Amino acid sequence: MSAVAIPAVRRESLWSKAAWKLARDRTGMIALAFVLLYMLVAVGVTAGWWAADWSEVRGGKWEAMSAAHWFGTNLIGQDIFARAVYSTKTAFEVGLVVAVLATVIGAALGAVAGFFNGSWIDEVLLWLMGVLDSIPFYLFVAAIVFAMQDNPYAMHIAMISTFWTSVGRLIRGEVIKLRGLEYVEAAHAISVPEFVIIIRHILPNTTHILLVQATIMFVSAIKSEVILSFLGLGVKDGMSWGLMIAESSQEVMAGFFNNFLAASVLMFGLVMAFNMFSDALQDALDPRKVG
Amino acid sequence: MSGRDQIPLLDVRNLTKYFAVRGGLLRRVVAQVRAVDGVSLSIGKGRTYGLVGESGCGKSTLGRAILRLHEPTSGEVLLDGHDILKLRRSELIDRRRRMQVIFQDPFASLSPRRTVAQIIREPLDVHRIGTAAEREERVIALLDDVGMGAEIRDRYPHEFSGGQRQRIGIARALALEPDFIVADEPVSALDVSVQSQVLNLIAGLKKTRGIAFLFISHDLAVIQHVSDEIGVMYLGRLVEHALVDDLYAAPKHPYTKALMSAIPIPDPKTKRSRIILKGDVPSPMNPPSGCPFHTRCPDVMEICRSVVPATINVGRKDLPHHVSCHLYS
Amino acid sequence: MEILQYTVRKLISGIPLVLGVTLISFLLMVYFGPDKTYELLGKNPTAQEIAEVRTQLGYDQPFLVRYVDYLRELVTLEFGNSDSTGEDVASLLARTIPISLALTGPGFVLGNLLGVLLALFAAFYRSTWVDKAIMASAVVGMSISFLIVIIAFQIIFASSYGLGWFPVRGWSVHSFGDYLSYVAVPTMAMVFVALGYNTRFYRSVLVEEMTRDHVRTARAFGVPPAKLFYKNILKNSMIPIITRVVFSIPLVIISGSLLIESYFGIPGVGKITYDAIISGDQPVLKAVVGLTAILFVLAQLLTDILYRAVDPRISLK
Amino acid sequence: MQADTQPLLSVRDLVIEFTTENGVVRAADGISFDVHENETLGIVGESGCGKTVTGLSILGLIPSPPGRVAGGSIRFMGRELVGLPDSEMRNIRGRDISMIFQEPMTALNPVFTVGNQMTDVLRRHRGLTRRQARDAAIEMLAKVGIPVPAKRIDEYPHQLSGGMRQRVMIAMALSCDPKLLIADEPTTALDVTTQAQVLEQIAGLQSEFKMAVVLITHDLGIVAETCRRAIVMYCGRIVENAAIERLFEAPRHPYAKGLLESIPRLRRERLDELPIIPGRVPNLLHLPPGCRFAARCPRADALCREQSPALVPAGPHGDFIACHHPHPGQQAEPAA
Repeated sequence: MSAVAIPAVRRESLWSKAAWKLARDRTGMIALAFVLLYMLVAVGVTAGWWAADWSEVRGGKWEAMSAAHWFGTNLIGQDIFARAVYSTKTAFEVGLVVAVLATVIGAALGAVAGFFNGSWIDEVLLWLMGVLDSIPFYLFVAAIVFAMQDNPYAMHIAMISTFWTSVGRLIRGEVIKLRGLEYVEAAHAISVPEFVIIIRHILPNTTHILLVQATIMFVSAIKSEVILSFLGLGVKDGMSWGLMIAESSQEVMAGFFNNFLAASVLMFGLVMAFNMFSDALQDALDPRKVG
Repeated sequence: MSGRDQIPLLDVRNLTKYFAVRGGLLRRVVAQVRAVDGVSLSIGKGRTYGLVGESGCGKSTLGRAILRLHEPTSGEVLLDGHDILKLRRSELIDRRRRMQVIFQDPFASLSPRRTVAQIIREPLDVHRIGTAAEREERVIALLDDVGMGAEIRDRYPHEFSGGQRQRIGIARALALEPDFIVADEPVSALDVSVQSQVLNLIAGLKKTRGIAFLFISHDLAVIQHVSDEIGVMYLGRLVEHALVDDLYAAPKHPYTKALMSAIPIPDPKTKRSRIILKGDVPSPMNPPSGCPFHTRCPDVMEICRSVVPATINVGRKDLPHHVSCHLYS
Repeated sequence: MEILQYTVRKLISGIPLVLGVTLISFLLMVYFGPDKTYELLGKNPTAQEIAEVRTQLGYDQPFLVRYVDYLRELVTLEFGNSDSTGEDVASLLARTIPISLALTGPGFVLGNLLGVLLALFAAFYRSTWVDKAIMASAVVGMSISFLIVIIAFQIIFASSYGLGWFPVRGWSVHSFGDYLSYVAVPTMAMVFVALGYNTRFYRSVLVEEMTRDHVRTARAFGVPPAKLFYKNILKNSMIPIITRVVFSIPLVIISGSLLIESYFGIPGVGKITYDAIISGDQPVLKAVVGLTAILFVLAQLLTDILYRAVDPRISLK
Repeated sequence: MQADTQPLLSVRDLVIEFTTENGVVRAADGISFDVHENETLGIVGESGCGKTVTGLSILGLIPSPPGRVAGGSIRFMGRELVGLPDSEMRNIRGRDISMIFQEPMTALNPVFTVGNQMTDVLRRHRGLTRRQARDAAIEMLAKVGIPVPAKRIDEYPHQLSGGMRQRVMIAMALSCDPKLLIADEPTTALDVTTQAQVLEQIAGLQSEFKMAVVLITHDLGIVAETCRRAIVMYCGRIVENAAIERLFEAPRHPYAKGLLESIPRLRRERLDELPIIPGRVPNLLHLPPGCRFAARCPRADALCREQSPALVPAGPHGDFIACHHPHPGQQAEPAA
């Protein structure tokens, strides 16, 4: 009897609704296009299509921009453009590894803490998050670098170990909130096993938080990498925007800005695009967003 | 009153549920909230027990404690004579098939990222009832039972109005063919014109399927329509219980009288004297001594302040009318 | 009396945090950290010499003893002498902390004040072009790395290629005028970097408060906008604001100043921490880590007391 | 007869629009009604019918963005309120027209005491000193039945119960002796026994303060007991405007009739099946071209589905109705 006047769109899940909203967000889509462009550059570097010669000396000291060297050359005559392009791959690698792993760890531990809210497990996890948040970041990275004897992934591990806590706290809070909702009680009433309740009814409803957090951590990871590499605590083998800026910090005093500008502008573009995409994603996924 | 001398379907004896309030550095229990304080009631097969009371009186907690969604502090809940509070978790799973629940908030009671079919099928999946094809058929039949068409099976909850969601929630509760359903304020979040639709649906289910209900509501008008008998709760205790017509014709407890007289009547010609209670409901963390209602009772006597009134039957033996009030002892 | 009791209780409950922080850092930096034995020895040391140095460094002690020693150092504030300069660590910190505070203080305060101010503008003109312009600038600001800002500002304001108004690097402060000239570029950089984040955060807090029911009630009683902002919005937003401000203090003192101080060559805590990281100067690092943990516990205590002051619903229990 | 005197409040063709992601929604569409001095007017309807935004628009409190008054006029004591600058509107709010809201738990500022919030209003609108304002506030609190007002005035809202907070709201609303009180679901969040207390309070104060009241509610029982006249709204439109006796005795609009019949109420005889209005309220984004109630209406025909009925006078007593095929209404008019 109530099968009257059901609105037009059929089978509209919350996901398709969010995707539709995102697709209509023009700034968000432009930002996404930029991100994808950078990603293509990074993929190309990995596949060896371009910038494979970033470490070769191909010119003189501090050459100006030219057709051969689009952004000129550095102190020892390496092509700045190739180095900047190659660094895109480094940035993506750091960003992806850190964002994905920190999100996964944060989601898992946050969900556990939230589900065992009030028990000792929750207390221990909360304590761990508090501890990790209270260690100065650079010191923590340095400590891990020391402890891991110059392992190339020391920086990644340090970032993951500190970044997951923010995800963990958010997910913990959300799980506690969702556990009190009536549909979880309804699942209990039909004897759905606890772990199925977590997997089927609770975690899927935290994915919007995870997606947004992952984009935010991607950006943080790229920005941290640059500073850590500059300080000599980050990327050891290879090239990154941070190392380029470290190189350039001597050059700028001598009036040569190409290295600095190339790294800065490329990095700014990626971070800006990602920030804007992250905002659009958040708008599209936010269930209570009005106006 | 058939079945009066047989074992009732559900017999709740002296059920209590206290919530501990913790405080201090060592998180010691500093106080107890007596949400449900020694409630006894029984519900026969296919009958509807209406439980009425104002917010914070413990009626929802009682419903959840009976289902063991909140673990009761003490007491017994006998289903066909077997105490379900003594069951281990694994044994409880099987017993849960017979007891289901319908919730108040239609927007929070359905999992938002699952389709209607998935939601209604879940109990069948969990209890491994029938083959996949049979389950699909069941879902369609259940949707039909609650007045919804099969074409909505692949839609998501957010596409429906409150009344439609409530129907889906009812279909889920019916999936396991329970004998007993706790309906916790199932219409109070709905608009008035939709309330009646859902009430009719529930009344129909009771009639056609012989399901017993514990129907919890704050609204005496709503509860009158669906109930056979009614219990009135105040501060965690049952203060009056009678068959529905008895209670409406001759309420005994001063609180019941005040509650009934407070309902606005949609008829401008009816003018009546209204009992206006003084003050507010006391905190269940710190309930008054003696009769819990004595702080607001218009007929309060000296004895009410110190002695908890016993529950006595002021009706006939075959037509009991229980009341806990010193006025009648 | 209530406050005192509460303070004691809160400090006691902060002990696990300090233990956790120190334990993890100790494990990483000292136990798994580099072995300094050979740095202190000449060429071709004898086994006896090695053993002597190891005893001197405490390497022959069991883990627990060494960790408890560290805790004792923390409680007594006697961290020994720096490995690289030989200076007493406590006096090293006493010398450098004031410099860091003087360096980061103005930027921190300005960054938050301007953030609140811009956020107020954006929130007040919500959904208009003013709001959109402020928020778009905030995203741009958030997208520029701190490092790039520091270098760029140094070029623009301090170097001979730019305006050349301020000293390029260093910290030779003898007068208030000196102080201003040395602190100017770092402060601008800090404000620039923090502003985007702060504005966004404060705007979301303010907008949340602006849409509350009691704000509508106040409007319905004719309360004018200025008073509305003070009484119904600002005071009610104090809890998230306090949380953010107080908890960033420990990080600003250590992490925030590390990059600035090492880049500008300013002898603050950040600089000595950086030098200690590079040279593996464990006494200094242990002291910095331990003190940061204690700062966090104090920050927590401070926020709780401030919460109580701004929100009557919160009691100290 | 009311029609002879100048109405206190006169709303004409009011249109309120909200911008949503899926398009512009008209939350109120062509609302017209009058409120006379000392009169209690009820506005009833189900959620989303536009009754609350209509109340808010009188005080210029439509949340903007996303909402706005898109047309029509609101005249209060002969003065146009639509388009009035905020600075002038502020002198009316809380002094000439007051409003109380549904949620007593959140409607007061949690970080200031009750007294602080009340004296603010008194000092602003009545120019009292701090001392005088405090005394006046205590007096008002006593009037709304708050025990020990001199102590309660220094408490914070969270220390009071829901019923108590709603009384504080009422005390605040009446403290400047307004000519019009808009009460938006003032008792919906309260328990029945508390609701009875608060309604009694409002009724008593109305005769003492000689003000008009616009009572917005979904509860027809409350309307029947407190109002002289009521407006029934459906889907952003007024469908019927009638004196209480006529509305409850013989509703003309099929929706009003259906609503009256379908509400669960205490009955002497229990019915097997409650009367219902079939179907559900249409989405404001996808409104039918004709009468908005047509799809659920037992009397609807082709005309109803094509053409929207206008709100026209019905009968000699100032009633209005928007229906192509109304019920006849009361046959024998009672002697006025």
